[in-house]
Amino acid sequence: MTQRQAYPSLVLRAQGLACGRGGLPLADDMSFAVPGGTCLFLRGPNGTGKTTLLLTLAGIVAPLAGFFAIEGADPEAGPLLHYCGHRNATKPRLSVAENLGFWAAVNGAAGDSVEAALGRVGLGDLAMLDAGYLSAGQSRRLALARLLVTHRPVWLLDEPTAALDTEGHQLVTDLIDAHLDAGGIAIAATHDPITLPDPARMETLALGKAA
Amino acid sequence: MIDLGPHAIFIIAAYAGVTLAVAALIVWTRLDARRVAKKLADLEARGIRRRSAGPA
Amino acid sequence: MTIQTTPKQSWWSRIAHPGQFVAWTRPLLWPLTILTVLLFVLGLWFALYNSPQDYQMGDTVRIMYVHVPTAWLSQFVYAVMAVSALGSLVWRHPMADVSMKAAAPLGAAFTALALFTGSLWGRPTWGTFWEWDGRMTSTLVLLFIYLGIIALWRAFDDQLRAARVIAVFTLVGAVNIPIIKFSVDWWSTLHQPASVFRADGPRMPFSILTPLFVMFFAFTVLFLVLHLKAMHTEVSRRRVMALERQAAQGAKS
Amino acid sequence: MRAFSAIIGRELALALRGGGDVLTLVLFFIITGAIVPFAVGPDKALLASIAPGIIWIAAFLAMLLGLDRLFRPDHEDGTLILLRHAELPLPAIIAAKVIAHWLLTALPLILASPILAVLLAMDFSAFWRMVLSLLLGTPALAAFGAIGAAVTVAIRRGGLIAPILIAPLSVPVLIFGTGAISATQSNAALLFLAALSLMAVALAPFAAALAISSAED
Repeated sequence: MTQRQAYPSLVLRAQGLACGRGGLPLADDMSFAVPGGTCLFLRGPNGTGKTTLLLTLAGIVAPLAGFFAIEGADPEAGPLLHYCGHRNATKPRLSVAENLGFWAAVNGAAGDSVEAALGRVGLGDLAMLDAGYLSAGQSRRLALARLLVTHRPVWLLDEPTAALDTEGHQLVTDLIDAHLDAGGIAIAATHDPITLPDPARMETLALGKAA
Repeated sequence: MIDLGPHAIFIIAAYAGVTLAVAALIVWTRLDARRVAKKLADLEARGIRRRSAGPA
Repeated sequence: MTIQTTPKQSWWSRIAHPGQFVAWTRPLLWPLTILTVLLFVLGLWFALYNSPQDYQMGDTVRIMYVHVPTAWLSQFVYAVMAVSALGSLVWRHPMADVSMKAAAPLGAAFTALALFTGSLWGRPTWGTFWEWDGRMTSTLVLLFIYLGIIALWRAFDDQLRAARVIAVFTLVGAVNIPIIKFSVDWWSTLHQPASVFRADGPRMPFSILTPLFVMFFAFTVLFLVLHLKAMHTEVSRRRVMALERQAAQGAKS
Repeated sequence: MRAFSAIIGRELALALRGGGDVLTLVLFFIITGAIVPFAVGPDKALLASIAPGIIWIAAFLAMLLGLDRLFRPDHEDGTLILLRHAELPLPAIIAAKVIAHWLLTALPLILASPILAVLLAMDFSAFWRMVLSLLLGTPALAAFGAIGAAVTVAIRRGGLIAPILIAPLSVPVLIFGTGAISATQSNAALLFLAALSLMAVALAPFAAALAISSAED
């Protein structure tokens, strides 16, 4: 694999966080702290606010109560997080490499090169192809490659394994693991039983039971 | 050059415009053909062939 | 579906196979190109050096040698498209789609040229670049129809599905064009009873007809060459698209 | 700066490579203008006198028609959310998109306007004033349009609402735009138009960014 930069030691801490949409709380009174090198898995049935929690942490939806912060971050350092949602944000009429190159330019190309990132997610051969030809799983891999072209310490992953085959599951696991190696933080909402090689790095937050 | 009379400018403009447009059409057709042929050659060089590829 | 497995075929179904069509028509391309060049050289020589002034229009009659052929092509190309559309809808002939798509930009270009040369002819003869007379107006509407069809081709992602939809539209247009022509004629005579331009102009002398005919054939053959070449490109483009789709599937690990 | 030009470049590539958006808008512009003589008759003096108005209305309608492509595709495929975590602040991103939008929807109309000028029998000096007024006025239309598109982006089937919202806002652009061609105080109108465009272009990215970030909530 490629060499990785180490992130400053960060902690993502939430206290008494309640989130929901349209004023309707979906999950409330959540308190957790995710230190660098740890992955927090959000589990729970549909409709319990996993996506909303991720959107809240991404700063897109305002929290209903409580607060969260990324501690230890340099306030001058620009955006700290990657959000990877359900939608892949790929443009069918641009080639795979152009799609990724755009995000490298917009997010800052402080990471793997486009070719290297595509190679890591297994799309190396398709770089010149229009993204419209990609299958759902391939588009997903392209979306994941976006996390690699710009290194950011916090990953918020919403169903990262959606539409991926078993090999793709392994890819997601590897990517998260490598990210944690570099001292990154990952928060992933998933229904698939992903396990990291080192269980000590995994924490689980079950949503929908406490409420 | 022959004498085109008082309206020479219009005649020249008409012929020049038609020449330009026809030249543009020809160039565009050739460029398009070349681009597509190159793409096809690239793809076939990478070993992808259509099952029903005719003896073209 | 390969051509070898089907034993006997008429020429009709043989040219229906895109690869066969390209193989059959490619040898035609160069002779036709040479013919075009010869016709243009001859036609331009007649048009610019070896034809007299018209007693009414003077030298501007020379614009007619490029105007009339392009005006003819503007309608001829639409006829080609309409026939192709019919072939695409009725016989589902694969080359008909290709022919339809390749013809549209050429038709638009020739129609635009007809309008362009027409207005350059109009300025010295009528004193204005544009007159809302029946002929010019309906040519303008024809140009809009061409451009709309091109826009429609570009709007579709799936070119195979696009072909059938566009074939329907092309035929609707073909039915509609005479109606447009009639209504525009009615509209223009309503507003200006004395037309500035008579369709049945003065009888043309032989010396004007010769260059006109040569240029007429030169432009028509030019269209045929370009159309054929564009069709070949379109066949290749479809193969590229099929291969790309296959590449995406094949690379799926 | 690289990110800024990357956004503009991508917008241009997307529009030019497929969909035929630009061609469609130019066609709409020309057809809207060319259809007027069928309704009012081909009297040249009449056409020449109303030509500035026709051309401005055609440009106005064409630009309203193109609004939907500004943010909606990016909203639907999730790009808009991701752009909020880009290195550039959201208003800068929107400014880049507005510039690209102007290049794609206004510039082609201005380039095509000579055709309408010939069809509508405009004289030469009026034509130049019209090109000038379009150049000065369309940035304001693009900027107002960005606000309308941003406000309606989260509404499903909001495509028709944006033009209704934007039309009243753009009335001054229309007034000064046509005034700059025909009125006696045309220079003053041109200055007003330029001021309006500057103001709109400066403010619209912030307003649109605010609208987009609240729309997701």
